[in-house]
Amino acid sequence: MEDFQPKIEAFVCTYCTYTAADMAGSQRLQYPSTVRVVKYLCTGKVEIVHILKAFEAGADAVFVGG
Amino acid sequence: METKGNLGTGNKIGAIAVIGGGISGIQASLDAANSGFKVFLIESNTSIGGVMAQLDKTFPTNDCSTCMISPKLIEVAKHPNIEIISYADVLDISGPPGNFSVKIKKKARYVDENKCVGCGICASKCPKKVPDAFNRGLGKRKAIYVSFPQAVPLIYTIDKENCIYFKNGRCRACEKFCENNAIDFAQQDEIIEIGAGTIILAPGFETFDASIRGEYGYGRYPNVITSIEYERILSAGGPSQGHIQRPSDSQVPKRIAWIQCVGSRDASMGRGYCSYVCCMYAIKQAVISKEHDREIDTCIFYIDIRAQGKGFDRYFERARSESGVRFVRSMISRVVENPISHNLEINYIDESGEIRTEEFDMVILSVGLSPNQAFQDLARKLEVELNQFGFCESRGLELVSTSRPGFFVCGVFQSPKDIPETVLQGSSAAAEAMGFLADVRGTMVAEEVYPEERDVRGEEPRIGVFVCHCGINIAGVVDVKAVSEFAKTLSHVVFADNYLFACSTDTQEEMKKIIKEHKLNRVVVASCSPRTHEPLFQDTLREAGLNKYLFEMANIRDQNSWVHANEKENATEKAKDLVRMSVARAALLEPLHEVPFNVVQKGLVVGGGLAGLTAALTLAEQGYETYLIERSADLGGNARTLYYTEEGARPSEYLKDLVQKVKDNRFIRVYTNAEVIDCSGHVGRFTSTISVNGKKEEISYGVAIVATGGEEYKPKEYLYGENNKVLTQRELEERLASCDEGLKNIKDLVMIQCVGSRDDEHPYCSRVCCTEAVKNALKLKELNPKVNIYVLYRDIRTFGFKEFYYKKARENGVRFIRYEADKKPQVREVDGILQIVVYDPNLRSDIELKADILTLSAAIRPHSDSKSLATVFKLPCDQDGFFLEAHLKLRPLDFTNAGFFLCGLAHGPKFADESVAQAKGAASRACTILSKAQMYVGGAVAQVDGSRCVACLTCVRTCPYNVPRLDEEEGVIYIDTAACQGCGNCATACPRGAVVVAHNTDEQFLAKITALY
Amino acid sequence: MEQENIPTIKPEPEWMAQIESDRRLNISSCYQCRKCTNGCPVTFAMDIYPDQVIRLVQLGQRDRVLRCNTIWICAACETCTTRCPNDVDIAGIMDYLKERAIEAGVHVPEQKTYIFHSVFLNDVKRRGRVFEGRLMQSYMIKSGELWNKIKDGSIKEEISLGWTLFRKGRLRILPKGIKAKKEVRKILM
Amino acid sequence: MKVSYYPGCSLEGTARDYEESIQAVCKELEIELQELPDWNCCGATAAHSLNHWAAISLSGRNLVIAEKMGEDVVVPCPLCFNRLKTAEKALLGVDKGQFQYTLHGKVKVWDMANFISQDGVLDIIESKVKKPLEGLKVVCYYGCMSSRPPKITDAKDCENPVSMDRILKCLGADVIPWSYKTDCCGASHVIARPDLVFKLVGKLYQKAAEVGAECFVVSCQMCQANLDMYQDKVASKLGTEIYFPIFYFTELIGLALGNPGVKTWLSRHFVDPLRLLKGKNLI
Repeated sequence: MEDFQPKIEAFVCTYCTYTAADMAGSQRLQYPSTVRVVKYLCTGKVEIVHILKAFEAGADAVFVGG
Repeated sequence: METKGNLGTGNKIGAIAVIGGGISGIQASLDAANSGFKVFLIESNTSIGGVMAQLDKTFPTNDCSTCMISPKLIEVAKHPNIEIISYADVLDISGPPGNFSVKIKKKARYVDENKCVGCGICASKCPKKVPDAFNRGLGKRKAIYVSFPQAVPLIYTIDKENCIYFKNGRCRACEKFCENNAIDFAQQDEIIEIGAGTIILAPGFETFDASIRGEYGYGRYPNVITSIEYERILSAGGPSQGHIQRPSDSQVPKRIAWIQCVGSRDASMGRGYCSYVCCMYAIKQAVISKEHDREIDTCIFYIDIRAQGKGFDRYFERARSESGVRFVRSMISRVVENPISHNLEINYIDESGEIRTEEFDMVILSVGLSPNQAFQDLARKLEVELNQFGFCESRGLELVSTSRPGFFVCGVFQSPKDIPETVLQGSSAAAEAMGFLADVRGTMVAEEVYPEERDVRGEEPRIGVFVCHCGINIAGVVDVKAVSEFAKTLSHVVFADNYLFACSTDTQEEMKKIIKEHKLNRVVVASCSPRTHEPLFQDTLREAGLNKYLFEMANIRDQNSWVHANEKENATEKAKDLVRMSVARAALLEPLHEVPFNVVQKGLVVGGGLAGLTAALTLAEQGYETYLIERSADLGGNARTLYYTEEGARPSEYLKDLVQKVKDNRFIRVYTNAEVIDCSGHVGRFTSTISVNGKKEEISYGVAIVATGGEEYKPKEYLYGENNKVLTQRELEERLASCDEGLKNIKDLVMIQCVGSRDDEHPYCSRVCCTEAVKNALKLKELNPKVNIYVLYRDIRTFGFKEFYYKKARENGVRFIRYEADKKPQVREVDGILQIVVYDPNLRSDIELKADILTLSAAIRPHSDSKSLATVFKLPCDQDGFFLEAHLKLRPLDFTNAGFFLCGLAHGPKFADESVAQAKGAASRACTILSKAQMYVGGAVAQVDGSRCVACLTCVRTCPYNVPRLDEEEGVIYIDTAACQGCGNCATACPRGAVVVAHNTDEQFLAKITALY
Repeated sequence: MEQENIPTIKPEPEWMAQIESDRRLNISSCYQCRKCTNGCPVTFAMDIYPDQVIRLVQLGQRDRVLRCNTIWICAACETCTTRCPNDVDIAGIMDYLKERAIEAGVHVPEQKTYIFHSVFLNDVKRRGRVFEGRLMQSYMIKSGELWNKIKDGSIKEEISLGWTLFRKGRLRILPKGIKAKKEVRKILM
Repeated sequence: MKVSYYPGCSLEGTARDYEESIQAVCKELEIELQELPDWNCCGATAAHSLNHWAAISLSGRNLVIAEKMGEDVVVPCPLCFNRLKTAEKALLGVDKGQFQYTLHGKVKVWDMANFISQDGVLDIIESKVKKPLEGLKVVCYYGCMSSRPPKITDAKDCENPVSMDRILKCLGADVIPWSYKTDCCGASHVIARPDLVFKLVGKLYQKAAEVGAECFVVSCQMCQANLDMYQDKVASKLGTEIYFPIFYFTELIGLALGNPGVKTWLSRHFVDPLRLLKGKNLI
């Protein structure tokens, strides 16, 4: 378990969290590469089925940031 | 010499030169460029953004400053009608208004602007580190640099003073590593000349040199810093990545003190004005510090808290009661340092009169604002009148007008102010600059012409994938070649390759060619971020004859190579995943068409007071027909009884003139005794029924400006209405203006401030009352020098240059006595005489006053009619009943509802000159719509499938923009494509799945998500 | 020193008008920021604070300020005047009030300070320059300190101090006078 | 270099050490001090406390004499300096008509420490230093009157004066920065309210000890006296030991320049400086 690196799927709002993720980049803040970001215009559009599909696709966790 | 623009024709030029690329210059540029004018934005620094780009969070919303400004920067950067001339100084401006010739020195960057793509390899290889001016010397940058990562233009500059090659003749590392050959050591300063019809001055400000006030030890004690330095420390992009550290030992300070008014309200140093923003930014900094670490003790030492802006007083109260920021009303005399610990000691007397000594780990000096010093000489050369401090003199009530015709001013260069006022003045100056050039609107702007779009419907997806190296930004971590090879294996991909810079001009040409050659009908670019580059690539698609919605981007830089620099292999794998996801979605993309409609190029202004009249006249001067609706029988509103200002302007006379101009203007149709009954349509095309003298009429318009005004609170306290010697400030002004003989004989007059303001029910400041009191007191002293005047106040809020008049009033013998919120003055009538007892907290004693007249500074309330108008237009109001703008900082004139704008007292308490400026600004914003003959609606918006809709109204409740409406005839929901923002909340909420958001369909999302790993 | 409670104040504006025409001290400019008090090194010995003195003067509380010890405790270090953002000459006001207090014949709470200043000026009046030995003698007698110190025995310390000074050659035996004594006397009349 | 010189009353008496060191040092630096003929007392705190007009006139008379002499006038005592500057501003200011003396503003009034710290003078001192004051940890203590208020003194750096710091650095001493350069020592309160002075100087000792200073350097005989004469008393009040020799800056110039008078001057102090100087091999 020690090496376990969870695959995290992030559903993010384009205005805030996506921008923040870009900012993290411009400051070269490092985080594990197992994080994947999917951009939504607004996380209000995140459907339950999106989250379930993410788990089905292999995600260990889903993060919704908006 | 290079010459640009339409020089020497003798006619007016449809271009505007904006000098200064801070937020005011940016706003002015965007408004003008969006209204049909060519804009030259001239900035002396290497990039635009000004001081706002250096700030961390902003009050009162705690929004990130960089996050707010960077979209504006990008908008400027990609605007076809704005030409940024950065790292350039204006040398001279000659010629008549309408046809100025601007001589500019473009300073040598030693980097070719056309070749540099901002990849930053040069800086990473440059061996020379120097103190970073953008971080106020707190961090280091290289000798070749950009100010900050989001800089616009993103072009590197060699700092010649520090460059090793320029000093020793050896190095040239940057040149060696630049893959685009952009370094040019032979570059020279260049003189260019541009033609512009009008000039907007927005050179901004700098902060006070705190070492001049030597008692605070700035420059001697490492842990005494200025507020602007602290902004950089707080900023995530700053020298300590947003971790609060003190300079001496990089430890987290546990006790921080702020000292207010350093270089402000300091007549003894020739700086007798208030800098407006320091109280609020100090409070904000304290609150943010507390958010970083609750354990940090924060203490603000102040004279008066100046929270006169919208939402400020609430913020101040929250800081005190919820965040636990300490406020001590005591001006600090000096800071002493323990040279071993570098801790700082402050002596002060607290509110109970006790002498205290307190130790702090860091002291922040809230430094005042000074006008841009480098601009002073030029301003004199240009014969633009400056005041004694070097700020630009305005013309009476017209804040954005200067002494030189054709020159306008905005931002802090006009007077110290906050961001919203700066932004609205930017719009206001644009309105003036455009008004003068209304007849040449559209003569210098370039309209892009695109080839006809290829119809791809029914075609199998043919996807092209373009993978970007971004110099070494991506390629240094990710194996881009492997990624493009991988892309080739994905279904529907018919082309994939990798490019040094996908965004460079030559690659763009290449891309167009490939799209045509390979008959691509979908394009995926794997590079930086859609936030900055999507519009650019979409434009390329359009130029290649593809619909712009057939584009998809994979973010393999900002969210991959930059954040996984230490995991090269994983980053490559992730890049492949991201490309796979994008390709999966791309295959499902559909072309979308925005539908054009003809804009009704007419404006509606609701409210015929000073703001409404100004807005209507400004629109008319720009050449747009305007309806002006006034509910009462006469135009003029509150300003009719504003007889004079502290500065000697005469609003009521100005108003008379204005009313006449409005009545005489053939473009303005005035309706009095009129109100708006309903409203339908969308931005660019509204229809309303109005009732005029009881008769109904229908009007159409493209934009609406709300200027419904405010009214004076009728006090219920302090014997008002019971004793005829108790007047409101406006009633006193009326009597002063009519030179009431009775006033000449009175001996004692007392004024009470904050009547109906800043209390539990109305926790806002009415902004104008302190100045009104000062103004009326001075007038009374003029009339009757022997009269004794006592002003009972809580905080005197004579911001900006109004502080002079406060001082003048004191010098003329007006006595200002402070009272505390929980110990309000007691007013009694004793034997026919008014007796006021007030507790002076400094003396810790009661003071007993008698008054022949008691004047109450009554609050400003929103007009009682504004509620019904809010319902008609579906516009939001704030807790106090004033209309709520789209964003307190950067969109002070807009509503979230597109096509609606606001100004005047309807927005919040303000001065007459501020109302005028705001009205012009609102008109300027409106022009960005009215200047377009056609607008487009649709695209990525929600569509309702009427056959599935059961009209349950869930979407109506869910939509944050109030767009869905029930179509009563059809019994289904109707979503106006023009008003929809495309957020998709309705689609998610709809229990029947009746709403689909184009370009954001479930299938598209699911395709992407399924391709995750 | 224990801060005094000040009873209800009824402003008397006339006095201020007189002061303002008397001398340029900018009292009216004060906006009560308390920087003067915060920087004053001797507030601990004052019965009212410097900022309160200014405020009381503004409100015409003549008797109150002429009787306070603050004006005599002021060490004339000029910190307040130097740092005042409104150019109020606080230290100058303290001097002004001392003059007015003497003129009005009110009881001076810091008698010894006042006596020291008086004997100093008398000494200057006599010779045009100060003769330190003589000055101290006059002060000790006039202030009653001589008697006090004899009573409590601390006179020994004074004598030893004087002796040390003498031994170290720092006490002159004979005073120096100037020629223009008359001119100086006239100034001090 | 020839200048006028206004010694002030104390330098004829209790501040004899200061006077002697000034005369000796100026001689070595070839600064010719010409004492103002028949100068009178500046009036000091007493005059400005009790009689504003007399205070201006007393110092005014001296300025008129100085103007007649025609050379800039150098003043060692900061209180005298301050009074002369006050008179100068008054006699040249808007109220000038109300005084019996008329001034034309032709000569400059110098505070002695500022005068000596001019670049040209420092160059001479540097060239003549025989015995650098290496290892001597000093704090410079300026007191109030040479700096404040700057509108009177024309001091450019009234919150952080550097004249003595510059001089002592030139002499090779280890000058320790501290925050209390211009704190008040209580001055003439020492006569009527010694308790005030003891409290103020007690704090100065404590703060100087905190930064590791071994002695004070002063340019004011009032500061010197208050810090030097009552050290035992203050120490016993505070219940600690205090040993801080209080040097005039001119004494230390003399020491570094190897002037033979140094021991005589220093012997006039209450706190014996020789113990410290011997420990540092400076004497």
